[in-house]
Amino acid sequence: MPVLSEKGTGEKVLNDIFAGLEEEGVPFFHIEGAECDVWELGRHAATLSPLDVGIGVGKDGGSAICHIKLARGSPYLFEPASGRTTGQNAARLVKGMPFKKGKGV
Amino acid sequence: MPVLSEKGTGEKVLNDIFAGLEEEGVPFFHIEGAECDVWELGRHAATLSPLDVGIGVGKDGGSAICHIKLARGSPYLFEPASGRTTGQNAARLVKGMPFKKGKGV
Amino acid sequence: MSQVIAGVDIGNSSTEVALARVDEGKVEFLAQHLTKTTGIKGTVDNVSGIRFALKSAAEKAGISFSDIKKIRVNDAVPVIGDLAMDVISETLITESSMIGHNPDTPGGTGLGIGMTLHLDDLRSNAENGQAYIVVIPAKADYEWAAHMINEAYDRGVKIAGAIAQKDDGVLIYNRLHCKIPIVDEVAYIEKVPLGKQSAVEVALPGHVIRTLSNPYGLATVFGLTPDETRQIAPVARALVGNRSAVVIRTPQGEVVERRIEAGRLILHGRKSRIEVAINDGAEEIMRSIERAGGLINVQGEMGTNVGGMLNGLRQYLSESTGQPFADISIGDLLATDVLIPVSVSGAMAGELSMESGVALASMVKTERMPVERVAQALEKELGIPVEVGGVEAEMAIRGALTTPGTEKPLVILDMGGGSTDAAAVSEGGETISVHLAGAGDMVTMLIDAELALHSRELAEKVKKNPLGKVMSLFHMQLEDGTMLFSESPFPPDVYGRVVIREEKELVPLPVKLSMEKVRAVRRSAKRRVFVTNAIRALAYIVPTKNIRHLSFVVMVGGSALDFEIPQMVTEELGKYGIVAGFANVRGTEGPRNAVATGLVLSVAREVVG
Amino acid sequence: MSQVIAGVDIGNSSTEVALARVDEGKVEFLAQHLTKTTGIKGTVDNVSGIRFALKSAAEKAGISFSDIKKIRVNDAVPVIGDLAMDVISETLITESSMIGHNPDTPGGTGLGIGMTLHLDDLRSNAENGQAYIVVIPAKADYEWAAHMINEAYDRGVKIAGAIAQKDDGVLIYNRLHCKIPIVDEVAYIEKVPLGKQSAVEVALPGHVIRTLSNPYGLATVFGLTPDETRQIAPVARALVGNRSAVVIRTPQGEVVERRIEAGRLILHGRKSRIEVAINDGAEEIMRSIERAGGLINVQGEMGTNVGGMLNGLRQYLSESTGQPFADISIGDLLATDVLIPVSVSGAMAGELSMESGVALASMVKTERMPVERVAQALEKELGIPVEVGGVEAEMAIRGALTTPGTEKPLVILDMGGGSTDAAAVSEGGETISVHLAGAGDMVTMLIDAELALHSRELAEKVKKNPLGKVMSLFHMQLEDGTMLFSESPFPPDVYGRVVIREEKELVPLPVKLSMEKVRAVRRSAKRRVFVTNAIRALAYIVPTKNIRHLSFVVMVGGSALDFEIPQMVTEELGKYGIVAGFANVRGTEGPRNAVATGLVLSVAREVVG
Ligand SMILES: Nc1ncnc2c1ncn2[C@@H]1O[C@H](COP(=O)(O)OP(=O)(O)O)[C@@H](O)[C@H]1O
Ligand SMILES: Nc1ncnc2c1ncn2[C@@H]1O[C@H](COP(=O)(O)OP(=O)(O)O)[C@@H](O)[C@H]1O
Ligand SMILES: [Mg+2]
Ligand SMILES: [Mg+2]
Repeated sequence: MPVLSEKGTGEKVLNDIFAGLEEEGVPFFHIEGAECDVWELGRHAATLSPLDVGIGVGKDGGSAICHIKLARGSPYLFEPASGRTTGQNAARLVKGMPFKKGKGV
Repeated sequence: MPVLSEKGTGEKVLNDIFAGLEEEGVPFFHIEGAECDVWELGRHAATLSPLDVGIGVGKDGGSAICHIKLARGSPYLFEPASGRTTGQNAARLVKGMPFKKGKGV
Repeated sequence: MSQVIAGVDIGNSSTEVALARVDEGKVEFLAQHLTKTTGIKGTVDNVSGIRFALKSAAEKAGISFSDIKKIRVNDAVPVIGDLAMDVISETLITESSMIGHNPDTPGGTGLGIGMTLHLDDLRSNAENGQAYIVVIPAKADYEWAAHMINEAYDRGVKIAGAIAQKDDGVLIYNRLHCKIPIVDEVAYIEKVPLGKQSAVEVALPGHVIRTLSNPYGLATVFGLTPDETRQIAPVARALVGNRSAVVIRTPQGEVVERRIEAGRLILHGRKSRIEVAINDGAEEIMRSIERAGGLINVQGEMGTNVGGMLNGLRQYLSESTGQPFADISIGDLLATDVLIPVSVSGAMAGELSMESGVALASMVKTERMPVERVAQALEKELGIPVEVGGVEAEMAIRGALTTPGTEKPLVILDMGGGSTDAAAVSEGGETISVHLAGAGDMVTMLIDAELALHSRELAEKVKKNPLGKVMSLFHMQLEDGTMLFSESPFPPDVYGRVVIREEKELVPLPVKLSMEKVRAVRRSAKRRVFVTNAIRALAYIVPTKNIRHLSFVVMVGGSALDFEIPQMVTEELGKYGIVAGFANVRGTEGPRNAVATGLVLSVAREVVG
Repeated sequence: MSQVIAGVDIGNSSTEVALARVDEGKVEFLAQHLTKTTGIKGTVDNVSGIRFALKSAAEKAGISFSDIKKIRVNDAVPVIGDLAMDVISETLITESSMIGHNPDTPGGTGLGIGMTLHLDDLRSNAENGQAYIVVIPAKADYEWAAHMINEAYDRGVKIAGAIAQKDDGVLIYNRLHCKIPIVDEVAYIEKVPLGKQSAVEVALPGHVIRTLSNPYGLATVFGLTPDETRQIAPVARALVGNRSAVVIRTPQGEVVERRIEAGRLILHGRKSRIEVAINDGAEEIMRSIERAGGLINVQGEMGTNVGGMLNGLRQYLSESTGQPFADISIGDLLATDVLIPVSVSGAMAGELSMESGVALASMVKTERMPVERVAQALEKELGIPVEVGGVEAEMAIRGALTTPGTEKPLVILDMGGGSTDAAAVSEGGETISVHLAGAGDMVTMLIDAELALHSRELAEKVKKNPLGKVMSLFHMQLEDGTMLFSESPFPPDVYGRVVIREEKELVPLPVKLSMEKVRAVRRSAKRRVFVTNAIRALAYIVPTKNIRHLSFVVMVGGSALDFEIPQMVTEELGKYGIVAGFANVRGTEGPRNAVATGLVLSVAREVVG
């Protein structure tokens, strides 16, 4: 699963997202994108994803989980903070499992 | 679901495939392609498909059902004859239902 | 001379009316309406509901309210039902012998046995030759935890398994040099005693553990004596069906299975007086009721749960009907065994264990209920003559007989909320009737308890609707295994979840419940109440017990609207060659409006006769 | 002086050996092996299997075959089990009253009632004012069928529904001007009588039909008299749970529910002689066996199925053991109710209806079986001294007692293929044992019959492995609801199907079976055989029936390896406070090798003693 982050996003939140994905057993890769809003990044990540789901991460640590089959402009989940939950929920969107309670759900 | 047919494919087999898709309730569209082997057509159809599944049909009436997530070069089902079964099985590949017995299964 | 009359049926839950034009004995039904009963059945509070139902029916019929020339109200039988539940067994596992646990994403697979050792002590306190289960608190990062374990392992320390507080079992596992089972999400990790023998078992996906759920597996793991094995057996039982588990054993560890004294019932029957303990279970209670030979009254042992429950009910009915306490008796009980999820003391992450209990539905009645008062109030309010009509059971039969394909002799089962009322009419026209405790509300209670929903409202929804499981953004699996596709994506709150498929809405259920489990509980609750009561009703009504002589059983009432209850009764009674199905009152109304229809028909006959 | 000895346990299904070095009463186990028994237990054919098992064990132990100095063979109890099944009820629906049917993709939804009319007759014979159900044969193309129906509809003909032979219900529906329910894939459409009243019902996806599965719904639809309703009731019952159905009714239409005479059993018990009909069902048969007070022998009524079955079994055992026919008796029976899918006569597309039947397992025994002959043959072939050892039950107990956490008093349940053997040892060392009919093979038979697999081999696989349902190319749902992801796509033959998850392979099951159904049948079959026999065994062994006095129950044998049977018994017996689990022979062997281990230990004791 692609994780597309805005230039200048902190290591911590990214590592947390990766950890969430790993715990759920979903492979991922990271691309640093332009300065751009998280929704756009998420959408773009989804288009790159063999699993149809991608994550966009902003400088402020907020993140958007997007699915390629959803209409443009609407990320499926928007998680303002915890990277771990973001990673886990993106993985769960692929696995068809209920989401972990994060601030965005 | 895209149905990609070789130039010169008969109406009958195409209509049968469309009927099979319709009976199962899966929307479809038709594109006439170049002269080309069905596997190639099927693969290409799959890449065009919002449902990840496409059908390639040859002049001889044979058809290949392809899924975009499968490695290149391997159609999932190869049905030498009955168009109706081809259509139904392509639809069932989308719906997650067991296939109807056709000659290719 | 043609005139419009109304039949009014006041039920515990619903008030139903039927409007008809009667002309020299010919009856033409004009409209019907159903509304929620206002207040307690048989009290003056009912009037406002009746008034509303009549108005609505008149509107549907396109007549004016004042065209109604006569109202007949059923002579409501004064019974109310109530429910109670008691846990009768309880597994107590003291803090020193702890069990758990079934997280979504444990790490590794296999069985690990060793001494519990805190992550921080790996460096200082680990001895070579001793195998360890590492205890990893939330504050330890997974990288750090893996690093520490690897360092110890590389030094020669035997690492057999790990228990982690956070959800990072897979993360740690992926970083280890040794491949061990890891159970994570252990909430109360600070309660884990250190330096004790413990075992961690994780099975492959879709499999269940086999060692820690077997008493002799535990005995092998911990080298237990027969006496210790006997003590630890409930722990094994509590772990049956899990994919992963931890057991920590201390010498003082103690497991107690306690039976809670839930009290005794004193059954006053027509044949004899019998005492039975709630703890003996539902089967024994029901057998005792049978042996008592028709209940006259029931008392609950003073100072116990069941005593409190039965007296509270008497008090309530006495107050609401204005009848003396002494005139109020309990005419029937339905007891059912329930399996209730209860939190285990000694659990490490809020585990539940299934404890057995008994649910009771009871039927409280008083000899006379002042329906006349309701009738007078109604007449005064509406200015239309109101009379109290025939016996409720007879009216229900009369209404049910308008169902195509039925004739006398016939039995009706009125499956309501609080009680299942049965009535039979012979070929000659004699009727007999019985009120049985237990109906739709008991089904709801059982579902609520057995799924630990803690919401009657949610349980009611589970009862009334089929389930689905949202499998992806765009498709859902239905109970029968078929897939349903959606044009628009399902919202996040139902994603991956088992949902109740209400007509317009999907209601998510708690995450841990599987569709199979919810369905099984729902169907078994319905069977335990309604199939049981159908058989009980027939046994009462056909005392020879040869119910094969019966031909027609017709179901009416709110619970006959259920999407599976009537079919269950149809199937069960079919085994005895009985034709059973839900009514189709007047060929159009389904299982509703039987009593109201019967009231109208009784007026019509009197007009002719 | 140390010497190597071998214990050999010849079972009906498996031959097991244990090799040990015995030195002044000290026993060191070296290896064990299990192989399929060759020939019938207790015959000379067994020798080749024993030889193979001993060789394999010696190899594992790293010793030479000739190092084995003594072989002890169990004094096998001469019992074999066999199985039979009988249908006892049958629903016959004559051709003139036809029912069906549950295709994957019916068209439209709702209920349509009308007269059957062939598509070809729509132009010529349709009358205005009459509603029709159009009958569409395979030769009619869907475009043509839709065109003809639309033409008639536009002319004013009332079209209420349709029945189509091919799978094109949705195609036709999509082309119609009128929205009607269509049931398709009706294979035998040429059998559909024309000009008759009929009804077609299709429910929404994930719902079931409500009108045609209700007798009074059918009565309303067809305007039936009570007598006719009584007759048609089995049709309603056969349709319970369907998503779509057709019912066609002709005045001569007839439905008969017939009970087949399956014969009577004559039970010769220690207390009394009791006759019971197979038709009375399993519960009554088991109660009669209990009342007979310990079976001495059982006869089946001559000229009936059950008579034939029981005599055939006697004959077989007599021939294979060389014992006289008269010396052979039936020592136990286990009867279980089964629901068997049977094709309905009068069905339009090969529908099945669930008929009830009784399955019987029986325990045939002869007083002496010539194990000595086997021992002699073995000694001659191997040139190693062979002796016939102690009583099988005692050996099994001795072996089971090597399980950690066990002590006398103790009960073992040897759950094999043909029989469940139970033995108890008291604190003082007295043993008592019993052979009960019904074990692993009966479970396999029940699964085979109730799922209509028509393959014992497939049923055996269903029994031994958990299920999955392939949901997409890359993921599978497991029984517990979790998802399993696969790197490579699942092959087409398992796509969308319920599969048996064998270790290396996925075996697809027939399309119409749901995971839930297969799981429910599998678990209930195990429960009906093994939980029942566990309770029966304990009741026999503890005649006061107060089985709460027991402490330890240890399961051994092939069926104790099952992934859920031991847990079921653990849970059930846990209710009585009994510690039950599968054995861990010698702390390492699990539930296997108990008898062979016991044989070795008995030699060792004699050497010392
Ligand atoms: N559609 C439905 N499906 C299942 N149960 C229903 C349905 N509608 C009502 N009920 C149940 O019927 C019961 C009330 O039945 P009703 O005949 O109205 O009661 P009463 O006769 O006591 O007034 C309640 O338990 C309610 O849950
Ligand atoms: N892994 C297993 N899971 C479930 N059942 C098993 C397993 N292995 C063997 N069985 C069953 O055990 C039975 C044979 O048991 P066994 O003890 O070998 O028989 P016997 O004592 O008659 O020789 C058969 O019914 C077989 O299906
Ligand atoms: Mg985890
Ligand atoms: Mg179809």
